[in-house]
Amino acid sequence: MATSEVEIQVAERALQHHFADMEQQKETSTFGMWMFLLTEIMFFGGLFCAYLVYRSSYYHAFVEGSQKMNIWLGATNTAVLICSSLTMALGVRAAQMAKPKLMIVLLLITILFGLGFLGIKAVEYHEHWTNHEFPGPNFHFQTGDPEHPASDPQHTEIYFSLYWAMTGLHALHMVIGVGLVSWIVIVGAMGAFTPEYYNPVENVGLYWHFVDLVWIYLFPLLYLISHKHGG
Amino acid sequence: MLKNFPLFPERASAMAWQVDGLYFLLVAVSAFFTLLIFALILFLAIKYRRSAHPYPEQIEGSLPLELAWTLIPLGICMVFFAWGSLIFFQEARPPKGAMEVYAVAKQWMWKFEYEGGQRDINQLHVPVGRDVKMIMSSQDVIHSFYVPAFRIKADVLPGRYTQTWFHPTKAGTYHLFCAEYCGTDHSGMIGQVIVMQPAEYQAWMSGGTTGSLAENGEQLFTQLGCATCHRFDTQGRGPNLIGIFGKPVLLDDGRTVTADENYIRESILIPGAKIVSGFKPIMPTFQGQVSEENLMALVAYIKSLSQQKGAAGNQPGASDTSSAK
Amino acid sequence: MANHSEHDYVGHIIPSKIYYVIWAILMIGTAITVFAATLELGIFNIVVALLIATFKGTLVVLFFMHLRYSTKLTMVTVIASIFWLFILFSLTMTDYITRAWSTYTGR
Amino acid sequence: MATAVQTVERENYLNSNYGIKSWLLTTDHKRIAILYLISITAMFWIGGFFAMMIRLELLTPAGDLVSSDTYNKLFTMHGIIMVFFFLIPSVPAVLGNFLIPLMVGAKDLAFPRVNLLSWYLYIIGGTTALVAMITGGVDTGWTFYTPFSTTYSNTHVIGAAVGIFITGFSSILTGLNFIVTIHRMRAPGMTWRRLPLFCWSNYAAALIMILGTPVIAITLLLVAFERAFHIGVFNPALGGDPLLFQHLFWFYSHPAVYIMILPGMGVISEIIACFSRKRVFGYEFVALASIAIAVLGFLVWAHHMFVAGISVYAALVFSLLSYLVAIPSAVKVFNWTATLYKGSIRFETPMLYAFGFIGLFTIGGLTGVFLASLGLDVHVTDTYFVVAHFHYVMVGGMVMAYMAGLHFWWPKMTGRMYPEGWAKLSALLVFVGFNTTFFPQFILGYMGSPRRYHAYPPEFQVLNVLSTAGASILAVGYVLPMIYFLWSLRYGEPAGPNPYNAVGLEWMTPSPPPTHNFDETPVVTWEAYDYEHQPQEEVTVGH
Repeated sequence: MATSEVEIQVAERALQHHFADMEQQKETSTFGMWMFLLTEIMFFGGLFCAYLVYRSSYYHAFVEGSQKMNIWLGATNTAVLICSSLTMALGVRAAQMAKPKLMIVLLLITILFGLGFLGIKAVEYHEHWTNHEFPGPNFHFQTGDPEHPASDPQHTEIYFSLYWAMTGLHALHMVIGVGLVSWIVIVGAMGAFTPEYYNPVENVGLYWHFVDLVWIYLFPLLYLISHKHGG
Repeated sequence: MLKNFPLFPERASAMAWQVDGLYFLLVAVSAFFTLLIFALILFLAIKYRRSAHPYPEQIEGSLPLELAWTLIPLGICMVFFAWGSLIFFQEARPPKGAMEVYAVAKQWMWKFEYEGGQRDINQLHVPVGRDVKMIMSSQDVIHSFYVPAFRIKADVLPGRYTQTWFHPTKAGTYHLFCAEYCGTDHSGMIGQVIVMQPAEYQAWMSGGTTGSLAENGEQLFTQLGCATCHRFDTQGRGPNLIGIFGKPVLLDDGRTVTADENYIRESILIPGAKIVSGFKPIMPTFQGQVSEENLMALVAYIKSLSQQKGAAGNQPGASDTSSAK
Repeated sequence: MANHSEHDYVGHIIPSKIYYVIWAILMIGTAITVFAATLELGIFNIVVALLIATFKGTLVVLFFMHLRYSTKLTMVTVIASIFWLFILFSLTMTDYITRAWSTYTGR
Repeated sequence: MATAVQTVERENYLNSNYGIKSWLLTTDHKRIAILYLISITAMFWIGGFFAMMIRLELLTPAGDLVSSDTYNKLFTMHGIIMVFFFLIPSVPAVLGNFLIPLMVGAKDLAFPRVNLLSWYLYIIGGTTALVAMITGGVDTGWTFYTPFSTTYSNTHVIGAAVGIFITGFSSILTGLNFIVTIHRMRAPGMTWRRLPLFCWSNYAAALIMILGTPVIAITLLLVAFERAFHIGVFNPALGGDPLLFQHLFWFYSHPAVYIMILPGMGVISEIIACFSRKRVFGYEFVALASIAIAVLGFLVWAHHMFVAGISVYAALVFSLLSYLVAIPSAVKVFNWTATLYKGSIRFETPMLYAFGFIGLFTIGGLTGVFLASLGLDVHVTDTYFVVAHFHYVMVGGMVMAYMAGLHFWWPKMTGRMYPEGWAKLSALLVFVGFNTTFFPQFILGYMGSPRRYHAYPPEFQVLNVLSTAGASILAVGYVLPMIYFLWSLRYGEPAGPNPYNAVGLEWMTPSPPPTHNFDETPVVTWEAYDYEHQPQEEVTVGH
């Protein structure tokens, strides 16, 4: 592979003193990122465990809560995230192939998708908030069907606690993700990355896909529990 | 309490000897291994001290030895596991026909209610030689019912019942401790378990009460309007409660649960959580309207409905086959 | 791994076509998930939803996150995360599933 | 010979730069280790002060020295400080940070800046927790059991929880750094089978850090949210299950005791090998036992909950698994003992501490078997028996190992020897004081004395007085090293690169090591603990 002198210089600058060569540095950084994601999985895992326990014990309450979710907004958001993952993956590929401009364009689109996701989420949050579906003293749950009053509002409140905690934590990760991608765009525009040194792009990409992955599970678990009857 | 320098609390229940037996064996085995290790270290360290043994011999390890000290401790452990579990299962399963005492724990006191309707605070009176089953709940935080002389302990949780049991063998007064940290006056949440001779106990029990626990429950059952739906025939809008206690109940989502104390409690407080198959979720919640004590009275009443049925089944001529199906 | 030589520190470049194909499958998967939720499958609703989610997640991890082209160590990391989640869920549930058994059955 | 090298003071990590910024912005793992050493020592004394207050209060049966609220805060803060801010970071963050790169022959940890970040997180978390304590304290017990912590306590629970949450990330990042370093930064020839056991055990502890810590982080976050917004995930009054909190809490906090003890075991392996001048008996088994403990340690958490109201069948499963985790610990003890066989044993201070560790850890471990046994656990759980058991493992085990390691590597870290006579005295004081403090508590526990009691029935007084007397001896045993270590910084004998004539890469570089650890990347051609080919030591050190 032909590398220009500038690239070699950039690569030398990018090699930290305690690594023997670029290969060791790259593999180390990628492995470190995966380790971090392992931690993240366990972090969400605690919440998923709580979800599992309560859902298995209070299925009715969870069904009633889940029926308050806007499936179409949720499904749209899933699609938005999947699209953002595609542009992210293509962005990393552009970095690998020494196409910094293409990378920046793709990452900017990724940011737009990310912001779009957060916007839609905000609309949903607003709806739940005004419907008193935020847990706490103001929580007031109605099924909206006088035939079937809420059977177990207490545990529906727990459903909503978990809903807010899980999606809120996820949204926080999205915000951090948007920040990280913006950072990559800025640093990338200054010419920091080469096919030899693009670990930060790769790692931010891994993070972004991981956040997408969490949502892929959150969507069916929170939005699609059951839609057959009113409780 | 024992004088001088006691190493064990008194043994005042049938369980105490069993627990102590396991304890003695464990102490013996532990002492053996501790002394073995101490002696080996001392012996080897002195024998192979630098001045006596200046040139070490390199030894890589030994598979037979490794296997030996993996498998032998494992075998010993399995013995303790089996024995400990046997004792635990006895502790966890109250025998049939035990007298029942209801306990409510709150910061920082114990309240007891007997089947006869008598009440006690921080004192638990029980007769020698009867099985006693404790059904316990907390009004606030987690507490723990601990009687060292009986070698039993069970956490008392808010929002549900936990249970334990004992069989006192020796009259006397014993410590009752709260063993789960519960706030400011945790160390003051202590009481006494007073074990009495049966005759004495009868005399103590005959003190004036307004009615047994189940009778109080029956009154509440009427007052709260439970009886309008839970009729004792098949016409009610709610399930007939006669004979349900301790039996499996089929729910509308296909699951089966046992109608134990916790199920009855939950059905009163959160009726929508588990709906009996064939009924509609129309029962209002009684959360915040019934105190822990009244809940226990209601539970005792619903239990008594099943005991009457069972008693009837034992009479000659009366067939109990319908409920056995 | 397959095309990853030891001294090639330029990561494996995946043809962009693969990314588009994966993207399409993920989008279709999402549509199927929503559709399946409207069916009445009883307990299988959740099973179907989780199976699809797991299928989608696997694709994301294998291709978008390049696991298919990564070292064995990375694969072990992913397997470890699933294993520990399994420990957390299953051992917690041993308590919740069997809690109601203890009091009256078998006495 | 040692002094000859030291006459010309060569540049090392300590004297390369003296500015305060050069410390606070350092990415050198050795300097970060020193930063940790200073901060956790401060935490140790704060936690120790609380412990002394507790012991003084318990001299008499009545609660007369402090009020019951104060007492509750004392044992809570003792627990929080000692567990989260001393024991968990002690060996990994100080000795591990300093030694792992040296032992594997690397210039630094894999992520030096992350390493510095984790120290700052520790400081921020520690400060948050300390502020919560100074402004009013916490009284939930270090276990934060709900619904007491979420609803009934009116102390600074959120502050303490947030402090632990932040420190948790410090722990996660340290663990991550260790794992990546051991996987990716080993010098040529340093294969897994040549890796020092200290690295193996820190690797195992790091696994627990990254897999367990996130779960307690999210759990404590939920507790803080419950308090702040009156949400009821763990509050039974609002439909939650307090046992779920206990499950999630112990999912981390039980393995956390292995975070505390595993690195200590690594220290002991190094020391036993060095002072017996032998390869550790059954090296592979000791290494694998570390990993086995780390994995099995995740399967046993509910043995803290046998009487808490969990299913009896679940209790059965957890009891069985708890016995299994005892086995690898036993394997280690037997292997250490067997290492002495036909060795050439020297009784220097680190070795004395190591002997103390093996003895006390054996007792601590065996009493753990009592607690794993269901029928017996019902009686002794939540009593002083448990207190004694975990202090035998944590103080008798871990703190002993930490002191052993600190003595062993002190010359490496500072270039100076500690005064051997005083050090032996303190080792003896710690051993005697510790046993006098905690052995009576086993009896106290079986007698039925519940833990966390401010006032207790008078028949328990004799044992409590004994315990307090022992604690005073123990305190002297800890104050002494503090003094002579500081003394040795200026007046200690220069140590030379390898004062114990030990084997290992860390001993092949000067003491204190240069900033880049090794002048040339070492190439390892020998097995771990290759004492066979190490020249006899009469050549090097004479006291």
